[in-house]
Amino acid sequence: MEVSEKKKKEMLWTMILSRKFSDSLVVLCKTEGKIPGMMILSTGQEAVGSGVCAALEFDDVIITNHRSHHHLLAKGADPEKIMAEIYCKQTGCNKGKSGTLHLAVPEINAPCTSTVVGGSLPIAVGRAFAQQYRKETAVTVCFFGDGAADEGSFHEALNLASLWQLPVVFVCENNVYAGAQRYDAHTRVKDVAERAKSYGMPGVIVDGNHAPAVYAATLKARQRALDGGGPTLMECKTYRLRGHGESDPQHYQPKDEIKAWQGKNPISRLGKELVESGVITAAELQEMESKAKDIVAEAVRFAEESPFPEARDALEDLYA
Amino acid sequence: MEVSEKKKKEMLWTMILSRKFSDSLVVLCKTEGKIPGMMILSTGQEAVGSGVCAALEFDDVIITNHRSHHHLLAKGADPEKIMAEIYCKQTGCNKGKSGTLHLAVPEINAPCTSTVVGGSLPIAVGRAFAQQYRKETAVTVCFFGDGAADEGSFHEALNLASLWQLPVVFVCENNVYAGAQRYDAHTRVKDVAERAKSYGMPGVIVDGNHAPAVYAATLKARQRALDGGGPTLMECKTYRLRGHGESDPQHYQPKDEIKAWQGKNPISRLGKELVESGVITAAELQEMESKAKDIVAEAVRFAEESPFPEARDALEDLYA
Amino acid sequence: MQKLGLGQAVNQALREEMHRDPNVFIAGEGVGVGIHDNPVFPTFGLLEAFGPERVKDTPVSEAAIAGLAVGAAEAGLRPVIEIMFNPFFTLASDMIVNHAAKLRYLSGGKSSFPLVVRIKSGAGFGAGCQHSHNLEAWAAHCPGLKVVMPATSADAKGLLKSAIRDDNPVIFIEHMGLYFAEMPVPEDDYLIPLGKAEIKRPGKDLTVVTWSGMLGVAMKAAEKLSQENIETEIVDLRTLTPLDKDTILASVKKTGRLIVLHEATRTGGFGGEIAAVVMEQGFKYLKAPLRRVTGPDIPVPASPPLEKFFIPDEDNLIQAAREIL
Amino acid sequence: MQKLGLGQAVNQALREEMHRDPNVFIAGEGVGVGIHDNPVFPTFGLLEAFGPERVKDTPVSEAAIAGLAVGAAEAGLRPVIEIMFNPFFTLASDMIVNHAAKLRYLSGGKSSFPLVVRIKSGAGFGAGCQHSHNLEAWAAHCPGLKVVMPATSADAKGLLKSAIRDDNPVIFIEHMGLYFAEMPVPEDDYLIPLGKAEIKRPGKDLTVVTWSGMLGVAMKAAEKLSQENIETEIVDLRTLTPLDKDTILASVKKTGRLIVLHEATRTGGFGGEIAAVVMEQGFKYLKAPLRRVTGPDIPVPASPPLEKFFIPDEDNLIQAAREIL
Ligand SMILES: Cc1ncc(C[n+]2csc(CCOP(=O)(O)OP(=O)(O)O)c2C)c(N)n1
Ligand SMILES: Cc1ncc(C[n+]2csc(CCOP(=O)(O)OP(=O)(O)O)c2C)c(N)n1
Ligand SMILES: [Mg+2]
Ligand SMILES: [Mg+2]
Repeated sequence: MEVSEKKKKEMLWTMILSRKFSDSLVVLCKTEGKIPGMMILSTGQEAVGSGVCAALEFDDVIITNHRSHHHLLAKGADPEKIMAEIYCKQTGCNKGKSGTLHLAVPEINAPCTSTVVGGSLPIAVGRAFAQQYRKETAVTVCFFGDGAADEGSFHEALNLASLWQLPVVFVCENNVYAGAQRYDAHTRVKDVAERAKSYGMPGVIVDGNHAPAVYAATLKARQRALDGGGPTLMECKTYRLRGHGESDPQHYQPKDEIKAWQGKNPISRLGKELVESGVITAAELQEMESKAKDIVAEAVRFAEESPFPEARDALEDLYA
Repeated sequence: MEVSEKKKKEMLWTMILSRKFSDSLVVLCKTEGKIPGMMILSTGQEAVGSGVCAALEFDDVIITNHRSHHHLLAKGADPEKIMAEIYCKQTGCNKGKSGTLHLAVPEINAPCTSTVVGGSLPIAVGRAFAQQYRKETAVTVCFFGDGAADEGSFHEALNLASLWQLPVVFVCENNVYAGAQRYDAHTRVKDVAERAKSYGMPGVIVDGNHAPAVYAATLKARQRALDGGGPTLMECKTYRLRGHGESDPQHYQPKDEIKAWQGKNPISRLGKELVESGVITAAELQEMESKAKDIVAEAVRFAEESPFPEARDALEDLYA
Repeated sequence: MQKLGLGQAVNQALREEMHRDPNVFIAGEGVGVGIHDNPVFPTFGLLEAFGPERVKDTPVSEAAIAGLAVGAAEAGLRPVIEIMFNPFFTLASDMIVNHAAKLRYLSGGKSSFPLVVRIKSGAGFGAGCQHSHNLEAWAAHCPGLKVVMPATSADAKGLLKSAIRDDNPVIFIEHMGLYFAEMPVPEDDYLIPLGKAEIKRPGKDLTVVTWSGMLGVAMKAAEKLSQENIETEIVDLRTLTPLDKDTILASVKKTGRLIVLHEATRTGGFGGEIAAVVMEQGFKYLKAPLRRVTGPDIPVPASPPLEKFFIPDEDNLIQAAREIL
Repeated sequence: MQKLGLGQAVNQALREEMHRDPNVFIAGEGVGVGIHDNPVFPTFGLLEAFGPERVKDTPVSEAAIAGLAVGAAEAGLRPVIEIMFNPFFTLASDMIVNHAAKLRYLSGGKSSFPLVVRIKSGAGFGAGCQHSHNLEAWAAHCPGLKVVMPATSADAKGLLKSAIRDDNPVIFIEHMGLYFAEMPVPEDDYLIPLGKAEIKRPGKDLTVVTWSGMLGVAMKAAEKLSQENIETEIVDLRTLTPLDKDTILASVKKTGRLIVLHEATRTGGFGGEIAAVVMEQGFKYLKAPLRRVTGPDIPVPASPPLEKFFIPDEDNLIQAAREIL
C-alpha cells in the first residue's frame, strides 16, 4: 500500500514526541520525590502507537494498557495534561487519581487504561459493541502485550468479538518480554497472530518497528471492521528496549539482543527513509526533534509547577 | 488401530451400565422428593466416557465436570456409592455434601468434579503437574464441554500445560449445545480441536459416538503424554440427546436433529458391531443389559434404603 | 394489584426500562433462549419482545460478559448483564471490582459506568456450594459499587428500575427462592430510591435487620414472637451500599436490641458491618448484646437435611431473640 | 538475632521448607527470574537454590496458577503460589474460593488441599488502585480457607512455615511496606501456630485490634498515648481466620474500650467481624462505643497526598482513642 507523505510525516512526528516524552521520564523518575509509582515506558515501541493511531479517525476509540504513553500521545493526548497526571498533580488529566499507570483521556476517545494485564480486551469488546449497537462509523482499537495474550480475558474477548462481528482491532504489541519472561518462556505458539484462527478471525503479523507497515495493516483491519467483517488480531513484532519498568535492571535481557534491536529503532528508521526519499530534509528532522523536546520540556514545567490535589479531594469522583 | 475384543466388550459394558444408570435417573428425578437438585445426564455421550477410560490405567487420573456420571462409571466408580450420593445420602461417596453435581471419587483416581464450567481444566493441569514432578507413569484426563472451551480457564490451562509439556489429555465433549446455545451460536471456530494450534499442541477430532475411536485416540494421546510429548486436545463430536438438565424441555433442539442423533446411538452401534462380528452373541448382549439393569436397581435400592446424614454432619469435613 | 414472583417483577422492570430507554440492553448466558421455557424466570420473553440486538445471548464467558458491560456503559449504553449463579461472580470479579467500580474514579470523574449486574443467588435448591454461595459481602466491600438485594417482588421492580437509571455500577442480587412466591407489584412506573431501607414490620422490643430471602424468615418469627407479646421491628435493608444507617439507628434507638439475620456464612458477612455501625453510632441505645443469625461457616451442602441446617430459619431467630430479651 | 525485612523472612521460610520437604514447590509470575534482582523480595535466589523443577515461573495466567496449586495439592504436593498484587486475586478467585476452599468438603473429607497462596498487598507505592486494594475480607468470608497476615518479619517466618505444613488452603498476605523494614527473626526452625493472635503491647486503658502493615501505626500511636498515661493494648491478629476470639475478648474485658485498625476500606472490612464478635460475646465489658480506623471508602488513589489521606496514620488512631476515652 502507498502511504501518503503527510501520514508518514505525522507518524514520524508522534514517534519523536513519544520518544522525547519517555526519554525525559527516564531521568525524571529517578529524581527523588518527583514522580511516584512505577515508571513503565514504551521506548522502542513507538511505531505501534503511531502507526495504529495514524490510521484512526477522531471518533475511533482506543483502550490501552500499562504501557500506554505512546498510544495516548499518538491519539492526540495533551502532553501537559498527561505529564501532570504522571506527576500526580491536580492539573493532570485525572486529577492525580490515576498517576502514570491508568491514564484515562476520554476527550480524545481513550476512555480507559487497564493495568490489569488482559483487562483492556473485554472492555474494548464492550466499547465496540456500543459502536455496533449505535451503528456508528467508528471502530475500537485494543492495545495489549504478548503476556496478556495468555490471560483468559484474551480468549473470552476475542471469541465474543468474532462471534458478534464487532468493529474492534486487537493490537498485540509483542515486545518479546512479559515482565522478565521471554516470549518463548510463556507460550509455545510461534506467533500470537496464530491464535486468531481459534476464533475464526484474521490474524496478521506486522513489522512493529515500521510505522507505515503498522499503519497499513490497521487501515485494512479498520475498514474490514467498518464493513461489518468483524475483528482482526494484529500482532506487531517489536522490542522493549528498556526494562519492564525503570527499576528493572534488565539482568535477564541479553545485551546483544538489546543492541540488535536498538539498531532497528523505528524512529531513526522512518526518519532516514523520509530524508533519503526527500520527503523531509535533515534540517526539518532536526526541527521536529527540537520542537518535540520543547513540548516535553513545557509539559514537564507545567507538571512541576502545578499543585498537588488537596488530601480530601481523594473523596471526590467515585460516584456519579 | 486394532482394538482388542476384550476392550470392545469392556466399553460396551460400561456404556450399557451408564445408560441404564441415566435411564433410571430420568424417572427417579421426576418422582417428588426422591432426588434434590438439578439432574444432568449424559445420555447419548456414553462412548466418550467409556472410550477414554478404557484407554486408562488405574493410576491415571480423571477430572470431570457437571455431566460426569458416564465418566465416573467408566473409570470404575461404585454405582451404589454414587447413586447414594446422587440421593444425597450418608452412604454416598461424599456423605451427601456433593449430591449429583460434584461427585468426587478419589478411590478411583477421580478426585474432583467441578461444576463451574471450565473449572476442571486448571485443576487437571495441577494434577498432571504432580505426575510430572514425581515422574509417575500416569496421565491426567480432563473432561469438559464445548461451552467450557469459551471460558478463559480453557485458554490459560492449555497454554500452561503445553508450555510445561504436562501429561494431560484434554477431552472436549462437543455435544452441540452449551445450555440452550447451539455450538455455532457460541463460537465461530468450526472445530474446538482447531484451538490446539494456539498452544502448539496437537488437536484431534474424534467420532465421539464410537467408543473404539475414542479409545484409540486416547491411547495415542496418553502414550504421547507418557513419552514427554505433552498434552493433546481431543474433541469428541457427540450429541446431548436429552435437555441440558432434566427440567429442560429442549424447546430449542430441533426434533429431527434429536432423532437423527438417536440413530447414531453409540451403544446400539457398538452392540450391533460386536454381535455382527461375532464377538458377542445377541443373548450375551441381552445379558449385559439385564445385568446392568440389576446393578442399577441394586444401587437405587441401596440409595433409597440409606439414611440421610444428620443435620449437624454439615459441620464436618471442611478443614483437615 | 397484580401478583408476581420476584423473577416476574424483574422481568417487568426490564421490559419497562427497555421500552423507555433504547440504550438499555441485556446480556448473559441464556437470557434470550434459555434452558427454562418458563415465565417465572426473569428474562422470559424478552428476546421475542426486543429482538436479538438488545437481548444478547453470550457464550459461557463471564469475564467477557462483564467487560462488555463496562465498555458499553462507558459509551453511554445501559447494560444489564446476568451472572447465572452467585459463585460465578468470581469469574467476573476482576472486570466488576477492578474496572467497573474503579474506572470512573481513575478518570477523575470524567467517565461513568451505568451498568447493572444481576446475580441469581441463594441456597435451597440442592445444587450445592458451587451454585449456592452468597457473596454480597464481597461487592459491599468495594467502593464504587452499589449493592441491592430486594426481598419482595415490588421492591425488586422498583429497585431494578432505579438501578438501571443510576449512573453507577449496581450489583443487583436476586434470591431465587423468591421467584416462586407471588407478591403484589404496582403496575405503574414504580421507582424505589437506592439506599433506603424499609421497616417491613414495626415493633418496639427488638430490631431485626435483614435483607433478601431472609425477610420471610424474619416475618414468620416476628409473627410467632408477637403471640408472646414480643413486638419485633423488621428493617429490610434492600440496599446494602449505600447503607441506610439512619433507619437502622432509629430502630435500635427505639428497641435497644439488635439481631442481624442473613443467609450468607457468618464470619466476614455483612452482618459485621451492621454490628460495627450500631456499635459506633448507636452504642448508647443498646440494652443487650448483639445476635447474628446466619448461615454457619461452611459451604452450602447438597443433601436436604444439611442444606436445611445451613439456612437460618424462624427457630434460630426466635432462639436468638430469647437470648437477648 | 538476624535482622530481616518481611520479604527476606518469607524467603527464609520458603528455603527451609523446601529443604525440609521435597513436596513443596513454588509457582507464579516472576518467582524465578523476576524484574527485581533484589534480595529484599521474597523469592530472590530460590531458582538458583532449587532449580526450575521446583521454582516455576508461569505465564500471566492467574486462574491457571491457582488451578495448578489446587490440582497439585490434591495429589499431595505442597504448592506455594504467588499472586503478584492483591487486586489480581479476583482473577484467581474462582479457583481459590470455589475449588481450593470447597473441594475437600465436597469430597466428604476424602481429599485435602494443602496449598498456600502468597499475596503481595498494601497501599503506599503510588501505584494506584489496580495494584493496591486490600481484599483480605473476601478471603476471610470464605469457609474452607485460612487467612494469615503477618505484621513482623519473625511472624512472617513462623506463620509461613506453619501455613506450608497446614493441610488446608492458606491465604498468606504480605504487606509490601514491610519488605523494607529490618526486624529480628529467629534463625532456627521457628513455627507460630495459625489462629493465635499476639499482644504486641500490653495496656489497660484501650484495646487496638489490628494486623499486617497497620501494626506499626498502632505501636507509634500507643507510644504517644503512653506519654499522656494512656496505656494501649495492641492485639495483632496475625491470623484472621480462624479468628482468635479469646485473645480479643480477654483484652476487651481488661480495657473496656475497642478500636479496630485496618488499612482496607471501611465498609464491609474485617473490622466489622471484630465488632460483631465483641458485641456478641463481650458486650458486658464495653464501656464506650467502638471506633474503626480504616481506609476510607474509595479506591487507593495514586497521588501522594491522596494516598497518604487514604492510609490510616497515628493521628487518626489517636483521635479515635480520644473520642472514646
Ligand atoms: C493480571 C495481572 N497480572 C500481573 C500483573 C503484573 N504485570 C504488569 S505488566 C506484566 C507483564 C505484561 O507483559 P505484556 O503483556 O507482554 O506487556 P508488556 O509489559 O511487555 O508491554 C505483568 C506480569 C498485572 N499488572 N496484571
Ligand atoms: C462458570 C459457569 N458459568 C455458567 C454455568 C452454568 N452452566 C452449567 S452447564 C452450562 C453449559 C455448559 O456447556 P458445555 O460446556 O458445552 O457442557 P455440556 O452441558 O454441554 O455438557 C452452563 C452455562 C456454570 N456452571 N459455570
Ligand atoms: Mg510484552
Ligand atoms: Mg456442550
